[in-house]
Amino acid sequence: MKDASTRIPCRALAAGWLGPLAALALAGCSGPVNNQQGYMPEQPVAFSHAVHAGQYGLDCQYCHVGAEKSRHAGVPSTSVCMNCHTQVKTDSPEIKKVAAAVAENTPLAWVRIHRLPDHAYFNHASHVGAGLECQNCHGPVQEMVRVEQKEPMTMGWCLDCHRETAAKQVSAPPPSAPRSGELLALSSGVPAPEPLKAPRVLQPPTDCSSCHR
Amino acid sequence: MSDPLPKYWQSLAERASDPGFLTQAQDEFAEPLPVGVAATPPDANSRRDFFKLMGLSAAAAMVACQRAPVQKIIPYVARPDEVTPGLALWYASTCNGCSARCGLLLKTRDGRPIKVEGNDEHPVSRGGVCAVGQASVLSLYDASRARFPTRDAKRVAWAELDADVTQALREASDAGQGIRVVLPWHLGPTAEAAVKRFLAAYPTARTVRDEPLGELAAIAEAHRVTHGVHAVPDYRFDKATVIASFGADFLGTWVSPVAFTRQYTEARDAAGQRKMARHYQVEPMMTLTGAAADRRFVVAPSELRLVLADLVRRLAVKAGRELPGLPSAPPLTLEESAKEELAEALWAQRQGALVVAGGDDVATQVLVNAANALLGSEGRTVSLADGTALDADALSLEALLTELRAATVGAVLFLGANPVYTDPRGEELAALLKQVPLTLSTSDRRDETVVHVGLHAPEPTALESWGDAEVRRGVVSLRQPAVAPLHETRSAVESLLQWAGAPQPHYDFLRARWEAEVFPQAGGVSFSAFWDDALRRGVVLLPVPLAEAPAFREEGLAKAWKGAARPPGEWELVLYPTVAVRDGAPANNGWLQEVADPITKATWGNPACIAPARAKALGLKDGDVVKVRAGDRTVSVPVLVQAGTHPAVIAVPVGYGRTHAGRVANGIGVNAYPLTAVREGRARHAVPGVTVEATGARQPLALTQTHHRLEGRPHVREAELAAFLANPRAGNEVQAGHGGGGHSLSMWSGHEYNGHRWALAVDLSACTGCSACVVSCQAENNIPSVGRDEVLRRREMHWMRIDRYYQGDEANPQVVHQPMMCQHCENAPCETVCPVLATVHSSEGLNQQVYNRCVGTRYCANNCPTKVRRFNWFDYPHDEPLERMVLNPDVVVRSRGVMEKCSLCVQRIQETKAAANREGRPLRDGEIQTACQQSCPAKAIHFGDVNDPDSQVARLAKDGRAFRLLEELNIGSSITYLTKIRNTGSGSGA
Amino acid sequence: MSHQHLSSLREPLVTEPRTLGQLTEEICAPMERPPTWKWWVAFGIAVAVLGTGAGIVGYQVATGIGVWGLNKTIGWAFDITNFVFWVGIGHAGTLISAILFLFRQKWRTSINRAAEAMTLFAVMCAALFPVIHMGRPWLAFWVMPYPNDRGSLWVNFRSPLLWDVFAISTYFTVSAVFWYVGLIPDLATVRDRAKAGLRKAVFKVMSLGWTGSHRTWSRYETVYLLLAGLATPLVLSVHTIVSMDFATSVIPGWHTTIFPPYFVAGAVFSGFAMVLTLMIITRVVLGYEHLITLRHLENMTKIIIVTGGLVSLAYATEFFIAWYSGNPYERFAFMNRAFGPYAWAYWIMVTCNVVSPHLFWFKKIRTSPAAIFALSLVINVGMWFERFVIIVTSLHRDFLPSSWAMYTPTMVEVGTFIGTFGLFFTLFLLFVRVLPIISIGEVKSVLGFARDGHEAPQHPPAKPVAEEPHPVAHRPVAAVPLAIATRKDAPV
Amino acid sequence: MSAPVLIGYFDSEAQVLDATRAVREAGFVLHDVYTPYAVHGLDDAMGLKPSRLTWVCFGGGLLGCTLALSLQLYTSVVSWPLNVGGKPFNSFPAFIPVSFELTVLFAALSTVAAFLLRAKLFPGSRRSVLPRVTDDRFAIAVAPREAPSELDAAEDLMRRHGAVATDLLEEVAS
Repeated sequence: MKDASTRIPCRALAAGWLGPLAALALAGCSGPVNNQQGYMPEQPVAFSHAVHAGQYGLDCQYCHVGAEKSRHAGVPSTSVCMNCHTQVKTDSPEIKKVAAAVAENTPLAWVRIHRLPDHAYFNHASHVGAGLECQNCHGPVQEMVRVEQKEPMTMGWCLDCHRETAAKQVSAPPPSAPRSGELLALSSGVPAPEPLKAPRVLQPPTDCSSCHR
Repeated sequence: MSDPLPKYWQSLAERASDPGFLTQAQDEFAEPLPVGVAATPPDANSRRDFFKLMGLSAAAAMVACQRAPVQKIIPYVARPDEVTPGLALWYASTCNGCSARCGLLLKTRDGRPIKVEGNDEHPVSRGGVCAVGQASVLSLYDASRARFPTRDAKRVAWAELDADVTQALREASDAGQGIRVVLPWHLGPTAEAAVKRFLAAYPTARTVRDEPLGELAAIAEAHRVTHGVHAVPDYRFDKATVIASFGADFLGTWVSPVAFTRQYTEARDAAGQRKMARHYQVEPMMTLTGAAADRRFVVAPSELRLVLADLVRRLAVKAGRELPGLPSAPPLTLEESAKEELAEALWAQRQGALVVAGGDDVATQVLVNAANALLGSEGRTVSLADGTALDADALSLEALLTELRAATVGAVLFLGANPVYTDPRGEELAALLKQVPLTLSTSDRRDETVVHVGLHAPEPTALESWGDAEVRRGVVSLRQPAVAPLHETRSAVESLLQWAGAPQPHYDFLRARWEAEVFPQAGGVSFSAFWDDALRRGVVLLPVPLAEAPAFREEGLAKAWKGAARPPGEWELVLYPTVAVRDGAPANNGWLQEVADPITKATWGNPACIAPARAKALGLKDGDVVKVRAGDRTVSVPVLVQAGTHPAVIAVPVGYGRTHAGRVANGIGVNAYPLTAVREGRARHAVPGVTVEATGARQPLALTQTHHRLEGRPHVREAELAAFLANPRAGNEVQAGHGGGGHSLSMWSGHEYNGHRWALAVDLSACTGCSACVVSCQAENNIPSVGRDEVLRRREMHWMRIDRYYQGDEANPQVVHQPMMCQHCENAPCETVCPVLATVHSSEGLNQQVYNRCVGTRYCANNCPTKVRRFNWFDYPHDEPLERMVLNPDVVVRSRGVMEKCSLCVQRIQETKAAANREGRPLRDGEIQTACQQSCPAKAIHFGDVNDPDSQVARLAKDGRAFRLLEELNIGSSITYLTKIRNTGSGSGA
Repeated sequence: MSHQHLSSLREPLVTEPRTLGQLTEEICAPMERPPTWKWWVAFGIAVAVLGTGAGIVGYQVATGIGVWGLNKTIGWAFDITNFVFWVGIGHAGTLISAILFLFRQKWRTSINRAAEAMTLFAVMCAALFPVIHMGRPWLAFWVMPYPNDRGSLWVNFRSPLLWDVFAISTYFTVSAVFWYVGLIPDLATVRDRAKAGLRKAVFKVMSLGWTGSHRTWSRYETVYLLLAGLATPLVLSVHTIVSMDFATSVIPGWHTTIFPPYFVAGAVFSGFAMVLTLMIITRVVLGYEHLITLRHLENMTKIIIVTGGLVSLAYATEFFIAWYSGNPYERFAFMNRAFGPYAWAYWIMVTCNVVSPHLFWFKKIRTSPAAIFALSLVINVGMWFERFVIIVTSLHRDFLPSSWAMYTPTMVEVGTFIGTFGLFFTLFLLFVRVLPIISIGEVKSVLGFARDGHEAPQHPPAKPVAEEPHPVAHRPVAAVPLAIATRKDAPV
Repeated sequence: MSAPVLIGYFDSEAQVLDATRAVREAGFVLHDVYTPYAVHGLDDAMGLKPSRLTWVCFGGGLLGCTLALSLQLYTSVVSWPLNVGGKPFNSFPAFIPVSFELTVLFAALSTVAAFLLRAKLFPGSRRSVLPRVTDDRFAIAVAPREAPSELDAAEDLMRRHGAVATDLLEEVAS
């Protein structure tokens, strides 16, 4: 006959030793706190990027004017919408919301989707200047009726791209900003600054202080 | 005005009693979002609290996947064209902090001014800004400022106030009663024009000029006596080859310290010019200027004039001139050899010599003029022609009081003056004001004078208003606002014009005057192009026609001899302005209260300096409270034993003990102004015959440095000029290793820095210790002011400090200042010990501190050999919404429990690098400027890339004067110090 | 087969030898009785102190490290002093257990269990400080290397603090395992004495089904020996690593190569002092005078003389090297220790650690429990001050005189330190109540030696044993009445 | 399998040693001996071989050391090399303390784990225990080879060597 001790050693052993280990493992496994991947909140105005950027092919920077020169791409001021919508689809209830906002001089409060923690510095201009497409980080916005966060936007995700880009020795596109002297040369005939010899090889930093400062 | 939370809590108990502490909404490393992309205010469930709870909660794993709260983006409805969220706009302007009127650049981000920098194009201040100028941006957001006009402390509309004022002025004028406008000396040409227009509108109106410390008044008055001109001359320390200063703190507070510091540095550039002006300082107490002097003589305040008279006599003898009524010198404590050395040194240089004196004594200034005239330096190192004339028709405060006593005044308007606080007759003035029908002040806050006047018509600060200045003949600068007035305020110029019956916006008035008066002098085709250019540059240089200054006249000299006897009495009181708080006007400013006095290293208070020998004799220690009695006034003040003070002197800073400055300054220190003597109708800040008695009470002093000697350690190296000229390594022979012989032995081969490698070089010879850099750093890097209690606990947060050491005799020591910031060691001891990699080295040689990774073990700070790391002991307050506006959005605000330190302004490095990248060009040397470097009036700090062999930093790093701290530890400091050169030897360098 | 040879001159390790059964009874009885009022009073005080300490720590964590007296110059003071102090206390336990076991010092058997428990509790007290001294203790888990979404940002294996994390956690784990393995047979004894009920159920689980099988005993002996062999270098390594927190730094007064042996000697010194303190209380309170004999105490005082001498030598060497190195910072640091503003702390340390152990040269003092008790407290005080002196006097005046500062503790720091004594004594008092504080199995084997060499004197059993059948597993056994009948038989 | 087991109870260490040796010499299959403490010499008497746990210990230590070094090298050199205080990515001397600690930890834990597994000790074990063997009694369990007569012989042998009682159990766990 079988003694209790010989009947269930495996289960008892598991209960005895693996239980606490499993509990520890559970406690230790916490997901990335800032990862809002998939976040797709409702916005005050049902603005469709699919229509504007996709169907009509508007350039991203038509509205997000800061992306090329500032750390913030910027959400367009409400008046930008009215550049077209004083003429186009003025009777749409969504457009009426926008028109009302302009009329009352009260800004629309959009729900922020892509956000990094306050302790992470991010500069749109550097990334646009390095030739990145907006979609690299924001996903296919031109297909989104309602915008959602496609990428995890964690530190590791940023670093992966920085490391890969550094390893691949990618070249930067020609500089977007006029160089000192270029404008002067255009207007006054002063000799222009020397043309760039070779495109700059991107050196995306992985130093901590690049983003945390 | 209600203060929801005290900015500087006075005790932990007070802080602990804050019921909302744990639930208080504050983002970790909160960065206020720019207006264009504003976020909703963080709610009660902010992420930091979330973490706090998470860390403390057993259910950590279960809640870890919660989403952060919803944030909103509030865009502009219509974006102003020039504003791109995230990009800084710079406006050229002019400082209004003191009479010096330095050129400024104001940095604004998303509409908010966040930083004051010097305007390199300004030919007088040349890119420097002092601590007060730097801090003016914080004063802009001062929550204690007045927010609207008031009548009898109740809010009124401007129109209502104007009606009141106009009617009262009319009545006074009609009744033949005096209308008195109390003003400081320097307002700027346009404001003076507005005053003139006002005076023209009311025939009984006259100006009363009030300057708390009376220095400019004394200089101008002396020139009226000796030259017939009521003006302050233009001093040119850069042209001097020998400088003698009698108590003038011209590097700290006297006339135009920023400009003088730069000039002084140039005159003493031993390395560049192979010569160096010798600087003699004769003074009763240690000043910033005395600390820089080559030869310093300590005399009692009452002896200053005698020593100067003796000097004039000796110079006259050397010049072979007879000066009328020259008495023989009375016996002085100063040795004969010293007196002769001084005269000899000045005479040897004659026209290259410059004699200046501080203080409010006209006779002393007359003697200074005599000395400069005898030396022939007039027109060279001191130019009356290029100076600024002061209002010659102004009444004195004494005259105003006389009128008030006689009740012949119908209206008193205070424009930027606060005499109830700054004058010893303030109490009487306040009482007399009650009977005047119209009393008004334009102060920016409800100060000590405002509480005694009927109407308050508050002015905006200099950052919100227009103005101009002419600090040297032909140098005209504009002040333009960087932001619309935050509150319902109106500039005094606009108010005067309104009350004069010629209402006009300040801008229109200014522009019209420039079109009419400045533009014709400048010449040119289009005024609007000239105007735009002037605004862009901030300063206009007008062609200066040759002007003949009036000659020195001897008439007044004899009068200056009078009263030469040393007054009896054991103690002489000296009331002096500090480098930070000056006359007390900018006192309600946490940055200025917390920056340590360059000499005493005291913060948050005004201890009285006494000589070490005297302290020993009386058994007094730092912090012992004494009662100082001058006449019938007494003030109780803690003493500070200060090396280099004359034994008879007790020196008390003014500007403290404010009662109505605001929540920062009120009750900090004691008000020493009441001790001021009044002689011949003038307030006199050197008061003989005071008594000092110990009270037995103690009041600890909030000092940032308590040990003042180097203990023979080679952290600071110096050389005598002659030795340096013979051997560029002079004084720097001490090399690494405890016994000499630098070693580079290491277990490791180190890392290569292939790109940039950032470094600083600090010239100890140039640094005067003025502490402008400290405040600049604080402004740039969102460094909190922690308050008196925390400084008492030795927890000030400054990333950069200035170490001050004494050498030699404590009765008159040699002083050296050493700016100290993170040394960005190549082999950083702090990095090795951090368990979580929160501090590591960047590929460009920076020692990085990652606040959001830091868990706060403080091991790095312990292991830092220079103790430059600063720990956030608490959440330091950034909770006043208005004051949060000053935060730099490119630098995170650190939460409690993390370490922070100098980053070499990494945000500036990156910004400039990114700009160069966008333009596709390499960085230029000098293009990146750290905040400390930018503001330094002496240009003692240099930043750059040592991997670029042509950079200035790389050159300085290889200089014979270069040394690095603690080389024997093999830490590989990135900061190069350059030896301090002194010129004390006789005759070799001058 | 024969036992190893024992000199007949050798004194018995356990006086008043008795039967195995009596021994079991005697050791187990206190924990089977309801606690006395004295215990309740002591426990009440300890819990109150612990609660106060917990409240103070809570206040500190909620408010910030600023509630301590630290400043920009002195970043560690009470916190790390207490940490090193408690780690030091924690040293004697495993040392007595492991090293003395390896050296076959049989006298350890009466004290090793309690000493090991003391180690565990002291290490718990010690481990508290590295956590709460952090500015953000809720992020303390960041010191563990685990894969993460920060690009996998790991930890700095070059930092002595990280070594500490591994050293302290390993030390705690291994000590706990060592202690628990040692407890298993005794837990089985208690289990088999217990009536059915909660106590029985708990001890049944805890004793893991121990049957006293000699096949298991044989392996057990091997494991125990291995653990002892592992614990011995571990003990030495832990304080070595703790000393490296200081020794690997650049601060004069910290940066010395003598620290590892110096700290180990100091730890043993203070650990033995603490063991003495506790044992003297325990033997009086629980009436264990014949189990924890004067000879035990005397042996420990001799170790204290030796380690005290080592510590004194270390102090002297430090001064000599500071002078001999010619390094002005080192010289200054040591002059400052002895004659600077914290000289009072230094001379307290010297008096307690260098002078006081020499009183143990006197037999009278060595054999007077009261005197030993007093001196053990003095040494504990001295060793606390040693750490305080090392940490604070080195930090407060280092390289740049501009940053020199003074440190004064706040009530919060003092309260936290006292609170850890609350934690320590709460745990120790609970231990005394719920577990056999003397290793029954080991003392029994020692009893055997004693009995072999000496004719056992007859004496009545300590106490009549209840006439109830001994619990016999769960399976009723037919023919065991004999077992009970022979219960009170005279020793064979 | 349900073969009965003969238990002999003894009062002293010496007797049980004698009896064990005698039982084994008589050719009986010694199931086990139960003692309240580790009786020295019983290994010999029972003819037990030295434990192989020392090898487990060595292996555990080796594993710990390897894991520690690999972890440190991977994190510091491969995964994300960072310049810490100018030290090389592979700062080997600095990796020694953690390697040592993990060596000890793994050695200790694996030894104890192996011991518990081998001895089938675990929480919740419901193994039966002979009376008083954890207190003051020693017991020898003999597993009979064949007939009940053998049992009698064994019982007799044990009684002769001082057994104070004997018992027959259907089975006991070892």
